[in-house]
Amino acid sequence: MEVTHKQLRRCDLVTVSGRIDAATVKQLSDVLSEIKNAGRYNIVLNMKNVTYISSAGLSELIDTQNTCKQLNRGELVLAEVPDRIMDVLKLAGLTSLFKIFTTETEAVGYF
Amino acid sequence: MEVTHKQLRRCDLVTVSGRIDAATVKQLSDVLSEIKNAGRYNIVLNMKNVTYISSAGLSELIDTQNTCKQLNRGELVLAEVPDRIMDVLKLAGLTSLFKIFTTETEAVGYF
Amino acid sequence: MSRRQTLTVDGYYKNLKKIADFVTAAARQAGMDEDEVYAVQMAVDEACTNIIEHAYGGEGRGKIRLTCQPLPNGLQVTIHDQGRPFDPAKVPVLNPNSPAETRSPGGMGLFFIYRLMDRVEFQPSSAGENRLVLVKQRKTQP
Amino acid sequence: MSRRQTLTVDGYYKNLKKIADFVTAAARQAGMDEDEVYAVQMAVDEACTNIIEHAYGGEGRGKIRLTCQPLPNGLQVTIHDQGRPFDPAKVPVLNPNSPAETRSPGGMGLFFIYRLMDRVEFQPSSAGENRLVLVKQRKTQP
Ligand SMILES: Nc1ncnc2c1ncn2[C@@H]1O[C@H](COP(=O)(O)OP(=O)(O)O)[C@@H](O)[C@H]1O
Ligand SMILES: Nc1ncnc2c1ncn2[C@@H]1O[C@H](COP(=O)(O)OP(=O)(O)O)[C@@H](O)[C@H]1O
Repeated sequence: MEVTHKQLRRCDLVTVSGRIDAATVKQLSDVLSEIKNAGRYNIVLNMKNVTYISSAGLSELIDTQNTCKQLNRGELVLAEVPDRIMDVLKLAGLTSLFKIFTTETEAVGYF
Repeated sequence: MEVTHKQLRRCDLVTVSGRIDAATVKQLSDVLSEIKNAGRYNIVLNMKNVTYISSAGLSELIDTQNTCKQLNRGELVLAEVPDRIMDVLKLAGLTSLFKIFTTETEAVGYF
Repeated sequence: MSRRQTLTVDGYYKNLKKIADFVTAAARQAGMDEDEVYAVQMAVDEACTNIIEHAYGGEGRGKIRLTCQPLPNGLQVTIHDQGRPFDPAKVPVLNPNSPAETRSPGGMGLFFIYRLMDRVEFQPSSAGENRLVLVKQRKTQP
Repeated sequence: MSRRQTLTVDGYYKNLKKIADFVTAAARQAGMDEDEVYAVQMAVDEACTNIIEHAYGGEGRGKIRLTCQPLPNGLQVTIHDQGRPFDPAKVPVLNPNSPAETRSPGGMGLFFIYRLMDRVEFQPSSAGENRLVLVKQRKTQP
């Protein structure tokens, strides 16, 4: 798994690739925590190259969304979600929790 | 030449491809005018697939930049400028007139 | 139809990848399509994560043994551990129709296991080895 | 070394693409590298745009004839028109070091023509046909 992070003016762009499982989720949550701890709560997560996400990964996304949305201070949105990962989000009833954009540009442009 | 346009929250994304010459520049300037006429002055121009730009095209970019920057109401920035086109901008001494971003995301995220 | 295969790993999260590769290969050999392969991989990953986290109460406390057995119309994966016995009847499984905003955390792993597999049998043992039997049926003949 | 080639088109902007393709092919045949090919294409495009806009004062008022002549060490492009004669000494060429924010519009076309070509000769004619001779030298032997 690889996680990269770029701070933009109105939001932070996080790009994650590979497997998000119980072993790797820490790497992602570290980056997300760093952003939230900096008082930044508008986050785009680009999932284009994610090959797998387990409930451990989904829990991290839910937690981050809840933290971001607190006091209306921000929001986590997803970009370029692969079909396979979209199926998992649907199965878990999570598609209504996240705005999901086809392109990274639209996701960044939402903020 | 093809021009596409997408309105985002804080800026408008225009993607142009092919040749920007005296024949085709009208197509681009129509789209840019429409955006400016709508009172929107933050514009990202993605030039990734531009193969040629003549002084007619450069003049349109300069005019748009000047209109956008009036009264500090906005700015035209460029994204994914091909090497060849960058050489032309440099030759004409125009690289200081435009913020130029490597990725579309960074350009959109600038606003 | 290919033969029974076994993998034993120490209970560390970093071995989840090895487990995924093992069951993915076995599911492909059993003629499953990529949706089915993914389902098997995910159910097994969730189950093994639970073994490390809940049955063993942490990493490095015991082994996980997996057996993949092709069936005439699918694949059976059996997962063995020597941790705390577990009775799934005692825990609430996620209701995916509950609003995501107000869910209590947890319960998702078991939800996926039950949802993705056609047969799920926890066989706890107070003396020795717990077994979890997972069966996935093929939709199409290979 | 290949032969002399000629193209004649009506003075419409939409023919700039045809002109570009013609000189691009000729420049490649003359052994130029892609930077040189691009330079020739751009200089010719700017010159032909000026002929339509300034010499003819608009589209559809006359023809443009181009001749590409390979030279031992480069390519000569000659452009003919029957429009208004033009003396470049009378117009200011862009200074690319002037701040872009405060430039007067125009003057860029001539700037590129002079900057990109090794020889530029406007040969105006009050009776008949203006000629513009453009020469680009090759850096490397083909
Ligand atoms: N193999 C196991 N051994 C012991 N307890 C388990 C096991 N699997 C699941 N559990 C219990 O069931 C609960 C629900 O599991 P699960 O749906 O995977 O969600 P989570 O692990 O996120 O809590 C766990 O919190 C745990 O108490
Ligand atoms: N072929 C031509 N015939 C007549 N006038 C020309 C010709 N080429 C250029 N000019 C004159 O030179 C000026 C500068 O030309 P140029 O640098 O191409 O900029 P632009 O065409 O944008 O004004 C033009 O405005 C025009 O007055």
